[in-house]
Amino acid sequence: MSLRDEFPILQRQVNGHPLVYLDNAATTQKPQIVIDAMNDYYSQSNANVHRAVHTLAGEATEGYESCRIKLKQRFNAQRAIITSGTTEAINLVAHAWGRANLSKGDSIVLTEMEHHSDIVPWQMLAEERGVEIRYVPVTQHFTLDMEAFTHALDGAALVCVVHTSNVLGVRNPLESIIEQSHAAGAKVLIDAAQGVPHAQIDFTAFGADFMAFSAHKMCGPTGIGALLVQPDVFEQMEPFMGGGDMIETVTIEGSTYQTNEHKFEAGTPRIAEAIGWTAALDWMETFDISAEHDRLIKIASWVAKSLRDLGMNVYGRHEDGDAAVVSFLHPTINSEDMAHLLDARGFAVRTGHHCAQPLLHRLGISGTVRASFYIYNTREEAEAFVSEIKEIVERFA
Amino acid sequence: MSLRDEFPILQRQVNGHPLVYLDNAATTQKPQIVIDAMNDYYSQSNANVHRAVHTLAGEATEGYESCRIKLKQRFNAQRAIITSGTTEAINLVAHAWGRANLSKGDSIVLTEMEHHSDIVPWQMLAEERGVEIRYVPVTQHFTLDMEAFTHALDGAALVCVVHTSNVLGVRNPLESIIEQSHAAGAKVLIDAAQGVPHAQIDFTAFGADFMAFSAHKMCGPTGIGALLVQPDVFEQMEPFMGGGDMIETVTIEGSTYQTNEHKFEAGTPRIAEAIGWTAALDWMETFDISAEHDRLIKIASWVAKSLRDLGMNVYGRHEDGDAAVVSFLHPTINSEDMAHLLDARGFAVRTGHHCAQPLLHRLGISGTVRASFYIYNTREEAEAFVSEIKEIVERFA
Amino acid sequence: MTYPVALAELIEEFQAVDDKRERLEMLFELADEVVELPSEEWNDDTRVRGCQSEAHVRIQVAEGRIEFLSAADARLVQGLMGILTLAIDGMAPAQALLIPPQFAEEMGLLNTLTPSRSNGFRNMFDKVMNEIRQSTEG
Amino acid sequence: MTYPVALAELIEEFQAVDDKRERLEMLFELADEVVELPSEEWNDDTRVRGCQSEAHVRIQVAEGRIEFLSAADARLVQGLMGILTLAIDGMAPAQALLIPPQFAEEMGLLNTLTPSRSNGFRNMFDKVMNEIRQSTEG
Ligand SMILES: Cc1ncc(COP(=O)(O)O)c(C=O)c1O
Ligand SMILES: Cc1ncc(COP(=O)(O)O)c(C=O)c1O
Repeated sequence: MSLRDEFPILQRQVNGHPLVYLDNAATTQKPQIVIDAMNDYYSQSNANVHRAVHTLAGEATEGYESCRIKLKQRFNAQRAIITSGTTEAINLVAHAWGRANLSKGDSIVLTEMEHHSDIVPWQMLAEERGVEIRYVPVTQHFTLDMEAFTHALDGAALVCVVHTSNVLGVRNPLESIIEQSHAAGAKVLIDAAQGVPHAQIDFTAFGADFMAFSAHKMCGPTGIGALLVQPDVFEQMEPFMGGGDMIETVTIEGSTYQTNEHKFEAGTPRIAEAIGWTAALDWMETFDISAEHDRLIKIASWVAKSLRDLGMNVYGRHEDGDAAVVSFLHPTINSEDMAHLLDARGFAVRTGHHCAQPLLHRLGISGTVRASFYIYNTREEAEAFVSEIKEIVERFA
Repeated sequence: MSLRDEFPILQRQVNGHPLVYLDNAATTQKPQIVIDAMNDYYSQSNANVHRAVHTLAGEATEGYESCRIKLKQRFNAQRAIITSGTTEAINLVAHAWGRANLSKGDSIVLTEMEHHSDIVPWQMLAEERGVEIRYVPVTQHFTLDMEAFTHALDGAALVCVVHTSNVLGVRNPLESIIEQSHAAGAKVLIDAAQGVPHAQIDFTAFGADFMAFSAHKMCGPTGIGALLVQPDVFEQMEPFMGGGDMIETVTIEGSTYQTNEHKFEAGTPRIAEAIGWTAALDWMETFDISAEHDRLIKIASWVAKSLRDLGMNVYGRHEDGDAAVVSFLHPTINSEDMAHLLDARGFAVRTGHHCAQPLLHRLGISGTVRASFYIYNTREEAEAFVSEIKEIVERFA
Repeated sequence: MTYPVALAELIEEFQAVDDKRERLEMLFELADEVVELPSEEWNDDTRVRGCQSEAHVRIQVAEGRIEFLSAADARLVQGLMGILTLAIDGMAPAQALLIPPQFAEEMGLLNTLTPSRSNGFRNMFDKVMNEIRQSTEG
Repeated sequence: MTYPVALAELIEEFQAVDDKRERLEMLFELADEVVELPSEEWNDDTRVRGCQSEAHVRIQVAEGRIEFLSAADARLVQGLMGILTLAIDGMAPAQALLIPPQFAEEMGLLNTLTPSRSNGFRNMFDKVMNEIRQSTEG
């Protein structure tokens, strides 16, 4: 059985054509084994977790907690908080760590390359607490201005940076960013939503203080993600949301909290989702992610070159280490029209601002067409995609 | 096909005995049609929602938004914010409405009957903003002290009250609470986690300002719930979490927000979960919930009486309108031992504080054994349960 | 409720076509029917909210007849505007107000289009009808 | 690593039983092996964390032999304490430290019990072993 056969949706036709799914930076597809894991949970073991004695509750708790164990193993992390996704994970840092540790006079370094999910929580914190935000600009080579970064670091308390841009596919020089930030006394949060699907990261060796990502971008279900935290920083975090099992005791005078990850997981957790994600993480170990990554970036780089040859503006550099994301615009064909014409032939791409308006503003555009590739995409699909674009350009430009 | 046959898990054996699932106040089981809906989504239509042009994204968006439409229809509500559950919904009110509208000198009325999820968020707000919290006591008849409530209401800005206690099954006199609160100028939040599974509530006629509940307690999936809000109060809410599609524009100077529910749904939403919940809500219309409710409370009341006859202390009154929840303690058999002995024969019950420590404190106990019934439970199961307890008491007391 | 003749014909034409690409091409051609709103008038008053890209509309009523001016970035949106132009331009306001909003669904366009696009179309339709209503009241 | 004889026998006995109810009854009986920790000593120092109900343990070493005192609300927990009593009470500290923690799993008790209960047991085991270690160092 080929890898593609494991994904039921890839057998689907769209508008009378085989689906060519190139919207992977938005969300990835799920292999049957992940769908089955959630199915089995709901059909066999569904129960609420923690503090219960009966057999189903035991199975459900074990299933839920095995996701945490798996995350800690795969990423070599000591603390893994389960959230509803990257966005909640970053908001959690802003509330649980930010509000407890930052105040007027402190500053946070962001970059113009950030996704809204790594901008808006900080703008809210800044407004509430009078914290200053500094934005590192993006150069015309689609990379961070590292001189400006060094400059911005002066006296900063926290650096928040995207591992890999969801618009450009560019992977940032994280090793150097983390090293410089720590040397300057700043904590580092990595938005790894686009990084983790393409690389197996050793969180402890990597050295960042926080790392956020989502299951749905790595073959897992919707509604779940994680925040990895280094143990010393974990101790500096105050509770965020209250309720359910995050407490040790509750009295009408006040409450005391758990000391492990449960402290940040208020309410009935995402049980089925955790079980699905565990299956996805297990499944991802059945192939060589770094070889796949190499294959995909080669495809992306070929697509980028082909589109340039067809007269497109392409945003990104598509070097080794970057993600297989190709953002482009035709000089005259409107991007929404382009996406509809592609959809008519079964190609799924995304248009719009990709939740990265400051980056697009810097690039002087308001949106792109974005094709993003993942492990089940083939060279043949990429070729079909380029020919379809060629035909569209010939006919509609 | 009987209703029970629609639930695959009910065919299961536990420790060599047919499963008798009596932990429904913690979470309910899922009919096949709900499991299938999520399956179909992942196998046929999985994509990220909003702002996209391609066919799958269209189907996913329609699926996600149809959950909101369904919620608005079923509960006759104008605003339905999709959250990860009751707990997040209440925290959302504490942050988005509480922090924007309450400050030192204001007070919030809670009751001793609240679940931790409706206590801890308010304690956190109180500590941060110097807001006062007043607790309405529970009487020895397991009801709210309504005289104390009237007294506590004086000058209060917000009243938060549980629709139906998850420990006692007691339904509170909400009509009178809402009326009195509004007359006193206070907003009202109803924690309907245990109410909504047992009754079809008309939110607009009901008149509360906020109502929170979880899908997983009404045959829907984990990881999703909702907050219903009246339109005037909705306009008083500031954003809670930032990122993703909750914005209208983001610039490095600041952001503007959406004006509809998306404003409070940061990040990739719970797409599969919303589709599963929609299926559950549709499915719940295939039977008469109020007739089921009547049947169940009769069963619960019979169980309560039988357990009292066996020498148990039973906490609750089991009147019409109450939920079919029976909390009890044996004078000498430890509740954890009891639950293990029951589990050995296939009966799933819950022990512990049920996330309602202040209520248990008032009752002078630290936990109960709780059996809670739902639509698929039968009179025969209840009888088997009582005989099993009888045997346990005879053997181990 | 019946459709104006031009619209009824269009609905039939679209219904006859299965292929999305063909339907898009038909829609693109209808962009030519648009009476262009000058770019000086692309402002917040004329903007249609909920569209992915820029879309602007304005109604004026002269001698009891509707003039419908519109403009958009995407040819697809221009095509939708073209349909609306064929449907209401030159019509009496009272008559235009009778047009049911479901016609885009009947044309199979709300299947072709995605919900966000359909919402955009619905917003455009509502905005146009509102302005017509105001013009008859004012 | 081998188990002390008393423990090895218990493991075998439990392994022979399939029915959860029977295993629970065997476990309940082992509660009788507990050397009771007086209730005055139920305090934060002796508390085992992560148990659903109260559980307390204390180790003292006299003349090179471990004395294991314990107490709990639930008979089930008392049973687990009874097993540990049989395993280590009267043993030399150095020898006790060799007991691998997996024995509860091998007895099929971690299947009978739920994760929260198993964690409670693991916490109890770790606390006891820690105190033994300290007593040999002190
Ligand atoms: C009365 C009540 N409120 C709130 C909750 C919390 O719901 P969730 O854990 O789904 O957020 C529960 C569920 O345990 C409940 O019974
Ligand atoms: C770089 C980046 N950060 C954050 C996010 C937000 O992830 P989620 O929507 O799963 O919370 C995304 C996904 O769109 C992303 O690409």
